Amino acid sequence: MPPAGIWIDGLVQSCIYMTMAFGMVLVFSILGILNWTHGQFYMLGAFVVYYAVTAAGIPFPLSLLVSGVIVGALGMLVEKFIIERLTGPGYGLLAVTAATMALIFFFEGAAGMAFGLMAKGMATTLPGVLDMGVFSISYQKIAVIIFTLIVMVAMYIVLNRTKIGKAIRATAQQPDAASLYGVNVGWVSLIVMGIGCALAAMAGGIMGPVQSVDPFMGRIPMIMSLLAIVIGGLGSLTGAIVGGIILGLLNSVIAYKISYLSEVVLFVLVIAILLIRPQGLFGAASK
Amino acid sequence: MIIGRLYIDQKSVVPKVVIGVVIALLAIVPLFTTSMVTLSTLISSGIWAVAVMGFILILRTGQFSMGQAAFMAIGGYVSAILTLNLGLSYYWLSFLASGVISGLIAFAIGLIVLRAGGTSFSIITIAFGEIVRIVALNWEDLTHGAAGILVKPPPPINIGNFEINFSLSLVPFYYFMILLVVASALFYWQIDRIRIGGTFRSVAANPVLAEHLGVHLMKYRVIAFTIAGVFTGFAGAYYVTFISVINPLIFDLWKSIQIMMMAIVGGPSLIVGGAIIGSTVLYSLGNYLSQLPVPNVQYVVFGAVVVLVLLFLPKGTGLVDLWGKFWRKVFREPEEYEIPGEFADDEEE
Amino acid sequence: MALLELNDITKFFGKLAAVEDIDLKVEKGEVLGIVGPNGSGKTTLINLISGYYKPTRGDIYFNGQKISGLRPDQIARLGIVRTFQSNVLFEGASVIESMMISSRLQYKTAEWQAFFNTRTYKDEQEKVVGNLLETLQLLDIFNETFRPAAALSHGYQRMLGIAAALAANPSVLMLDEPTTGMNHEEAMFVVENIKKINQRGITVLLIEHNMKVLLGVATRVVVLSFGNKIADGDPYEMMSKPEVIEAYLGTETV
Amino acid sequence: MIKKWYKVSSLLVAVVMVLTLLATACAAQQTPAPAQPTGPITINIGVPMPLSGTAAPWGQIPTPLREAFVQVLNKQGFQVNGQTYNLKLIQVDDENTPEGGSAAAKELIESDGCKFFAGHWSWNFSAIAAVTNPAKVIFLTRNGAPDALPASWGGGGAYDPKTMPYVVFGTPSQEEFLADCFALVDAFPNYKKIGLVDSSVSKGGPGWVAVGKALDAAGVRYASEWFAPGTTDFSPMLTRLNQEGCDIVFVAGWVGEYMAMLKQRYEMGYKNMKVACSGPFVSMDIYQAVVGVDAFEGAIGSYEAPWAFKKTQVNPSIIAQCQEAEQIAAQTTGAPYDYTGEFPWVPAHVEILTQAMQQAGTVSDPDAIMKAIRGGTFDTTAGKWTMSGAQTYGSPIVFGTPASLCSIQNGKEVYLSEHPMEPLP
Repeated sequence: MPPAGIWIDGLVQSCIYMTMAFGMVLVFSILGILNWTHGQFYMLGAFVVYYAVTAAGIPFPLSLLVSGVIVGALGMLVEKFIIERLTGPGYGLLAVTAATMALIFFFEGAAGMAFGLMAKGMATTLPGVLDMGVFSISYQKIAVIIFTLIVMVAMYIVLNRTKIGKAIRATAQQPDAASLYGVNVGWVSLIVMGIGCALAAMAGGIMGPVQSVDPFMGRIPMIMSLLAIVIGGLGSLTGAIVGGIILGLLNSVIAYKISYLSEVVLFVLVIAILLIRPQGLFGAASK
Repeated sequence: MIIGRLYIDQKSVVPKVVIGVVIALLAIVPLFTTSMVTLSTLISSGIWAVAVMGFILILRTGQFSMGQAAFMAIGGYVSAILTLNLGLSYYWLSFLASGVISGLIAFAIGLIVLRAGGTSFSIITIAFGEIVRIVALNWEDLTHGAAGILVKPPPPINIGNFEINFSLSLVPFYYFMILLVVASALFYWQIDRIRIGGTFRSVAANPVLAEHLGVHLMKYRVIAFTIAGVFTGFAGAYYVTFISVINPLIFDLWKSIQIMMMAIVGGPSLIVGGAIIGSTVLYSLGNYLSQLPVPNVQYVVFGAVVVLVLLFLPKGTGLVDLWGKFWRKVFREPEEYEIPGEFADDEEE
Repeated sequence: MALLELNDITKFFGKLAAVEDIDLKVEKGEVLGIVGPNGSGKTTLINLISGYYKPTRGDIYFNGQKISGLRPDQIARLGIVRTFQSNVLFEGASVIESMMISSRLQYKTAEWQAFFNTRTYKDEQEKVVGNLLETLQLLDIFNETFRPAAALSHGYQRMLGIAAALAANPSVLMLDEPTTGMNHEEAMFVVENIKKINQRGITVLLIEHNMKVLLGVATRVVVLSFGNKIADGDPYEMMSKPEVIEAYLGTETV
Repeated sequence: MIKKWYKVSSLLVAVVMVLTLLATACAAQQTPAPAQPTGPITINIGVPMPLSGTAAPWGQIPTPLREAFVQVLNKQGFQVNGQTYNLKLIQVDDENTPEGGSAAAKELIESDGCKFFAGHWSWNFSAIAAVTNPAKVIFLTRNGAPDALPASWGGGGAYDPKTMPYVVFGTPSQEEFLADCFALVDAFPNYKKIGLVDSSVSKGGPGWVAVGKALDAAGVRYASEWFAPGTTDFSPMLTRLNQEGCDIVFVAGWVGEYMAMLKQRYEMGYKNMKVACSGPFVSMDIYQAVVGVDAFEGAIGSYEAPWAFKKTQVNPSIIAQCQEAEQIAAQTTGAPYDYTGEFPWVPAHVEILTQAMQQAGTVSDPDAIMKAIRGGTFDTTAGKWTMSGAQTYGSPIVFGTPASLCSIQNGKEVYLSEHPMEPLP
């Protein structure tokens, strides 16, 4: 049985992958595409928080919201001007996949040019460690866990209690029927993309103090949340949450047990799940 | 539907005269310049073009593989390891083996992973590429880990009094690249033209109908994946010979994505033309930009070019279609000008 | 022995039976009409025969060989080819290209012969293309040979669907409502073509919603209602059977 | 008829256009005009460095100091056969990949006319050496990159003294690693166990077997761990090392990896665990910002300011040059310049090159210069080096730096211990 520190470490990873995967699945269920740039929105969010805290002096919790708004708006722009046009008639899935992948290079390069390639840190935000005797946990990691709980509850309320949330769920289930009942699918797509990117940005922002902020920080969360979705099942919100938790804990525990080959185990696991159960653990079976 | 337009009359887009002129011009490039920079840009572009052709062939069956760089890695490792253990005189045998083994692995992998099509397939190929990379990194006995294996240039070939020496200049590398590209281009072009090419496209265009017309979807997907594996393996083996080393960091996920980007920019509707145009444009551009004193500008431009090509060229058909349109406008009379795709456009607009 | 035999075929979707305990024999050379109101399981039946669905229960035999459980492409290669209810085409392909793709079952030469463009392959290709053009002529869409399939009118697209199925060299052709969305004249044109096809010795399984179309062409008719076979026999006799009328009228009044 | 003519003429236009394009491409490749004959002649030195991508900090951060050091040297220039020469560093991005290195080397040799390469830091030694060696370009590489070491040492075997006469081989990282370990033991004689952490890049090779043997022979207590490149989460590894009873962790990793370890052991409550790094601190500010002031306190790293060496003697005039360069770098960056790791790097290479040219009496004959370098003794920013690797790797030219450690106390680097470079047995 791994010690408590490993489980805490896994839990923090789970929180981030869960938040990222949730946004990605939300986008997938409405737009029908995987947003491969999700990790770069995470990175941009972290940069916004960094500059909001260090340069503008905005308090950390508020700057998380600021980064959510700014990067969410950026995500909406991407949806409006790129994704929407590339999912129109005559375009295949390849076009939009390639475009979001190209945006990975674009955003990483642009962030490198604008903010520099050096790592930046926010270690002064929430410094300190809570020592519980058997284990210890930094306040930054506690913040990550609390943040994820708040986000998940907020998303639950938004999706179940608000008008726009109901429209989103209706569109996810039956896009054609939803448009018949007066739901503007274009608007819903835009809002969902905004929410997804804002979630990624805030996840990046909350991880900023835990890790360092650099233009390439989004790559691992991106791949991991992608795997989380695949495990959980494409298009299933529950699946994204469960997949994120499984992956985060598993990653940590496997790394504790067998060290540097842990990634291979994860990838083999994903391949096995896809082959045995192509729809994922929680995905709806087709045909 | 996976890509925009699948059917373009090849003859009307790139006439044989132009192909001949281009090949002739490329063949005499070393007479004008033996500049290492120019030649190596052309050599690298050509090798990537071979890999891109493989990607487009798999695309023809409606799947996008994001692990093509892994097959380059396999080809590269096979040739490097065999040459290391057998001796340099077996270079060409190792080179052949690289394609064969890469193809065999593609066949085995294809049998397993092509059952999951679409997005799952893309993700599995990503995972496969990462596994290849991590295994190469950790299997020290065979791959020397991250240190990589030094790949020596092929031994000199003597034809009469004339010696082709790969270690003295890039010109033999250049001509062998032309040979490799022409050979694989001919193969892919012929495959795409004949019956099996039509079958591949039918699998992408309408799998259900194709299956009901007697096409075993899995079989043709695996065939395409295997063919791509063979040639991508050759490309990988030649690439590592050219840059003289193979290590696990050369062929990572981002190289697979790069292959895909080259296909998009060049235009996936033409298997040979699209691949060559795409790889040449993107590789030369990237190479030029990375020498500028502005760090990272190459990534920005790279990403922007792909998005702009997708947005502003009709239906994501890439540069090759632009060239085709220009060619038809200039050289063909209106009444001859009848290609299937045009009508489809008229209907939609 | 019947050419195609369905024994107690049942297909459940969840708990809902789309077709239940259907026994059916198709004789060589006949035009068998399968008729029934919407949702009576006609298309499900075709999907079962063509291998698109696997039956929950029961077996299908073709020439004495069990074909239930085979993949659609294996069944197509045995000679059972179907069309689809909607205009399913190869996107972007022209008429002749669609036909060429569909004709791959006619070739006996191997792919490598095609690759090297050998004499035998060339000869065979010439023959096949001849066949295809003849088929196009037979179905009166020869004039559209080089047009993009997507640019054809609805009627021609349906004809192309049939022509493509014919190109796959079937001995049994299953047509899934070939006259939907057509006026009477167009429908009669289709009926004439079906007759022509049948005269070539191809057994036709014709699914129709419209009884009138069947009267002109079918040699035998099977009536389905809610997944059950309720009648089987001569088309003109069918018209007067009370259960058939009830099945039709019942749905129409609802 | 008209149509045919139209076709032919357009084709001709196309051909002419392509030819013009090719001709311009060729013309662009012509070497630039020669420098003015009067005054000092400038010698270009190619510096292929990672300037973009994840490894960029290694190329970018030392740049101001590099430029400043050459600026200091150029004030007087150096004399060979009565002619005064100046140096110019031409830094090109090699993207830390073999392809990038190969392309950068070709660019530097052809477009910039570089006859010398120095300061290389990347994982692409073999790709660059494959370009420079046939072109008779003298290539000074810093640490033995993993691919450069002989295969018998677990490397890629790229460096072969017989076929690569124009490569000057830097210290293999194993020896620096070992020297650092001994310096750590010197500094903390009462340690319990050292946890050696290295990237799986160099895992298990014969070179590391030799390191293990040397550590065993010296009686050092240690435990080993490996991690995959790109790892960001070291908590599992630190937990294992803690369970094994290590109170010092020595990391041979990159900036990000080292910072992650410092921070994570602090967060996991292993406050007594000292974390040391094989490299120098890239920048105090970054470490404090990323790791946090508390967690950074007590961190151990290489300390390579020539004036702080206690056991290694450095020529005072070179120390003066270094200090001047540091001031210039501080002026250009607008902040105190604290990256001392640069001093035994490009400045040392430049010293070796200029002195070798003076000893050989030529700036253009690579064979004569290499003859002077081989076995020669040079006064550098990290002491006097004799370029003889007689005992190592079959290479006649290996140079290396002393292991000098510092630890962070109150946010400042404080000298800790020093251990001279010794070749592996």
